[in-house]
Amino acid sequence: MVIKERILSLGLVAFMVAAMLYGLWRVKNGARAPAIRKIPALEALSEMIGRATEMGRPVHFTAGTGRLVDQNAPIMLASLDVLGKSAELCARYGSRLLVTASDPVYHAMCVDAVKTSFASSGDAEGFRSEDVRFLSDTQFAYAAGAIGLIEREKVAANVVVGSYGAEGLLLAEAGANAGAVQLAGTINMNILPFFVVACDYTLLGEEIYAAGAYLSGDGPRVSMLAAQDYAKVAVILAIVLGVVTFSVGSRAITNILDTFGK
Amino acid sequence: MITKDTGVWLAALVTLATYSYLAKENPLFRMIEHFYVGIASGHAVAMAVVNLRDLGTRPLLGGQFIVVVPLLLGLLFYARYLRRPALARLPLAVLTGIGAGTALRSLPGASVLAQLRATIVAFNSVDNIVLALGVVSVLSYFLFTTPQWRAVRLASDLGKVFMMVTFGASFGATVFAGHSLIVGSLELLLGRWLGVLPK
Amino acid sequence: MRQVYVAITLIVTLLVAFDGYVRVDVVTKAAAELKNWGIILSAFALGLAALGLFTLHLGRISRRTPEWPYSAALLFGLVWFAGAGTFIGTTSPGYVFYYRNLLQPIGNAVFSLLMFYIVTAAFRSFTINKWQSATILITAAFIMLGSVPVGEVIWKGIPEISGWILRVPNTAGQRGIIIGSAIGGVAAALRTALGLERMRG
Amino acid sequence: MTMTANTRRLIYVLFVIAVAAPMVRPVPMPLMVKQETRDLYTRIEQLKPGDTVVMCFDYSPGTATDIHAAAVAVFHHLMRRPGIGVIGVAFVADGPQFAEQTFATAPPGKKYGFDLVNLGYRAGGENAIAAFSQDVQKTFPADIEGTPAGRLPLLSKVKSARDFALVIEMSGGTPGPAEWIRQAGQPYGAAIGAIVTTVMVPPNLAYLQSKQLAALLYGLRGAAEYETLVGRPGNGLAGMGSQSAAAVFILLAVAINNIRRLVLRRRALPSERRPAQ
Repeated sequence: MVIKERILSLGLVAFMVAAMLYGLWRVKNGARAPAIRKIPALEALSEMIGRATEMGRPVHFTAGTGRLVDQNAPIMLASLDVLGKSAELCARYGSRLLVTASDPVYHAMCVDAVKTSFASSGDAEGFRSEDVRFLSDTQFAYAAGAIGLIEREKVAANVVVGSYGAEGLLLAEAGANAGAVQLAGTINMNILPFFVVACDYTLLGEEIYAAGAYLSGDGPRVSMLAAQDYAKVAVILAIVLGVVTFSVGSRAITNILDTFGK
Repeated sequence: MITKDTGVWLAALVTLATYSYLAKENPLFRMIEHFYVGIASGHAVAMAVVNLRDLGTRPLLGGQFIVVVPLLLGLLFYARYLRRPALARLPLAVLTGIGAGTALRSLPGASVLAQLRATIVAFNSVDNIVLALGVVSVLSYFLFTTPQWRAVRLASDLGKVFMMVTFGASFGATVFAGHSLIVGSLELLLGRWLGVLPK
Repeated sequence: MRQVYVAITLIVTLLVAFDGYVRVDVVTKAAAELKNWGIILSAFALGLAALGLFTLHLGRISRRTPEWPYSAALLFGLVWFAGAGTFIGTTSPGYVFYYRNLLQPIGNAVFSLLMFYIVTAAFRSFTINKWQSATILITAAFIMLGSVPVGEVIWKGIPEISGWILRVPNTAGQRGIIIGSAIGGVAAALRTALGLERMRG
Repeated sequence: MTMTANTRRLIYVLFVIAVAAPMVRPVPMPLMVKQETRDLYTRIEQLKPGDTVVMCFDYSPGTATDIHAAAVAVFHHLMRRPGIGVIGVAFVADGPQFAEQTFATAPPGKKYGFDLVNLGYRAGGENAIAAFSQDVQKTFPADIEGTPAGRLPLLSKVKSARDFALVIEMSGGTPGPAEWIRQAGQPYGAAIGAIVTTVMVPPNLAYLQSKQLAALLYGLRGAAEYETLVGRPGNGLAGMGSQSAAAVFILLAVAINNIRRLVLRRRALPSERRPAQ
């Protein structure tokens, strides 16, 4: 009954289910979640915020104009982890953090994340709700507001992680104009190259999700990441094996893929 | 010759009002931008209504009573306005299930295995070697929890180079897409409105 | 109650997913029905987004916030297009007139503002100060010149090199990203289906 | 390094002039037709009378200039081939308007309902494409005007994506060719050709190489090439001069700026240099 050509696809799904459940089971039984590799852009975050503190100038965070309802939702949620970490560092160093949002729901989540981070760093008093601002839900009105803020407040560290259209270029440009050190990350392929060129540190695409899991330190989330890694390793091995056998003239792997791997 | 067509005049004027942003952020632009958000979502609503007519109310009147279920579920999205926000999670549960099912049905075959299959090439030409190395190294860059042996680190560094080339291609392409958007506005302003473009 | 939602999501996911893996008549029929439900629910969700916009800006007008005239413009446009499109139809000549002469030109102009930023950004911030920028800019230069006729005029080799970059290293890079994010997508779908997605907000 | 508002405005003005000049005074440009473009042409030439082609309009005003010219050129080619039916469909809310604008250019003698049909839009993106591919009439019981499918003879020829001789996906984002490959190409074996914005070309080349896409047109440039192939100049060819001018302008801007920086950096103190990754 299982469609023959689809056996390998089904196998891939089953493999990932098994890897995920196994990882969760291990974490539940007290095993340590696997370590996440160094993410250079994140290492820079504390240095950036430290520099801002020394200069006595604020830190700005923006996740752009992505909404929480469409395919941008995962990236917007992951950006909250970066915001949480930024807030924690600001609270620790005594730096001012400005946050601008363009989605009412996302704004509420930002307030929550910043408040929690300040409280958990023992500086609940340091949280100022007027520094977490909802500017506008239209793209350019938001951009104009955020740019004005970046320039007026002479932001020294600009964290630009989220989902962007044209406003991404404007925000990064404004940050560079203000002399800020910038950390940027997005999955939008037409904005990401610009970020790599114009910003000091970048999270490349999917790296943001890893950064989120890394920052949250949440065992189950890290083990989910590990399950994806297993699947990627399997694909890599299949390619290597396939290329080697194909090069010496064997069609074994390609035949299997053509028969069962649609 | 400047046109006498009122529609073209309207289109030209709103285009100029939008481009006024390039000189300075101004109230007229802000007005146009808000208006645009309004009409764009108004249009989406009108199109959504047609969907409900064709797949909801018409079949219902035609005797297909099963569509009562999705119609009622859909109405629950609006439970927030009846002070019962929790009920909106029911249609959301169905919709996310459909999304997840669609992904599980189609991603492994079309986006993983088919792409994997196309990477299995004989190591007998520069193109083939670059292709296979590129795919493997970029995938290595996205390995986050595996032991970072020297080979993995080397592969992921190479992956980063491949990604920069990829970004360069995307960047070069972005410049063009944007440029042709300007061509669209200029065709309107110079061609249909002012009539100075050759026919 | 949470368990009920999780169970519903799981059942729907399994039906839609298995439709692609097994040949069972009941599953195929159920999946076909569910796909139609998905269209209906998505249509309702579109309305919900518009209603959210409507209430947000109505609130601003009634509170007379400094931006209220802009909110009024937004509401006017929303009600006008939604009303006209629904009652006289989106294919009626009147509706098409305003679509073509308002929505279409503004949409085109708003999107093309991006282009102008790229031009100035190219002038200001695209400096070759690290190997990443250098790689991106050199690649981009070849792609740009390779895609316009003038590139062929400057040097015959340009379209060839640009074609090779697109066909070989770019394809490899894109493929790595496609496979990686597809695996990420499968994992996300599994988390949703199994109710492991942490509820936030 | 800051740029004054006036410098910025000057650059905008110069750029507009650079793009507009070749439009006002067109310069003939040599144009090499890509194999990817030729592939779509050949495929349409090989269609047999009675075949049905689906044209999917998944673009909106923001990206239309990059796609619409190619849509019109390809549509004309289809209309020139005898006995080919064209079904217009959209999974982006703006799509049906562009379908109307394209179909309005149909040559006289082509009959609505027999030679072409505009079905309209279905919400939900990829899921709606899946529904359409599985069962055309269940997803579209009526066309955009509300005419029941039973009164549109062209629709009786297609039950599922198995019956599509060719799908032409025209997209400026999501949904795009990848969604069609997953929902119609892979499960039903439908051949998919794509017309995408130039931005979307690099990612889609991976699907072209894997043969999941049968052909790929590169935005406005693709339109110009297709217009050359069918011998019917239109907006695509008209835009080629501007495209060249824009490319040269931007590359010159980058070069000038980098030279300027080099000169300035010689004078700057090391401490003023910005940290690099």
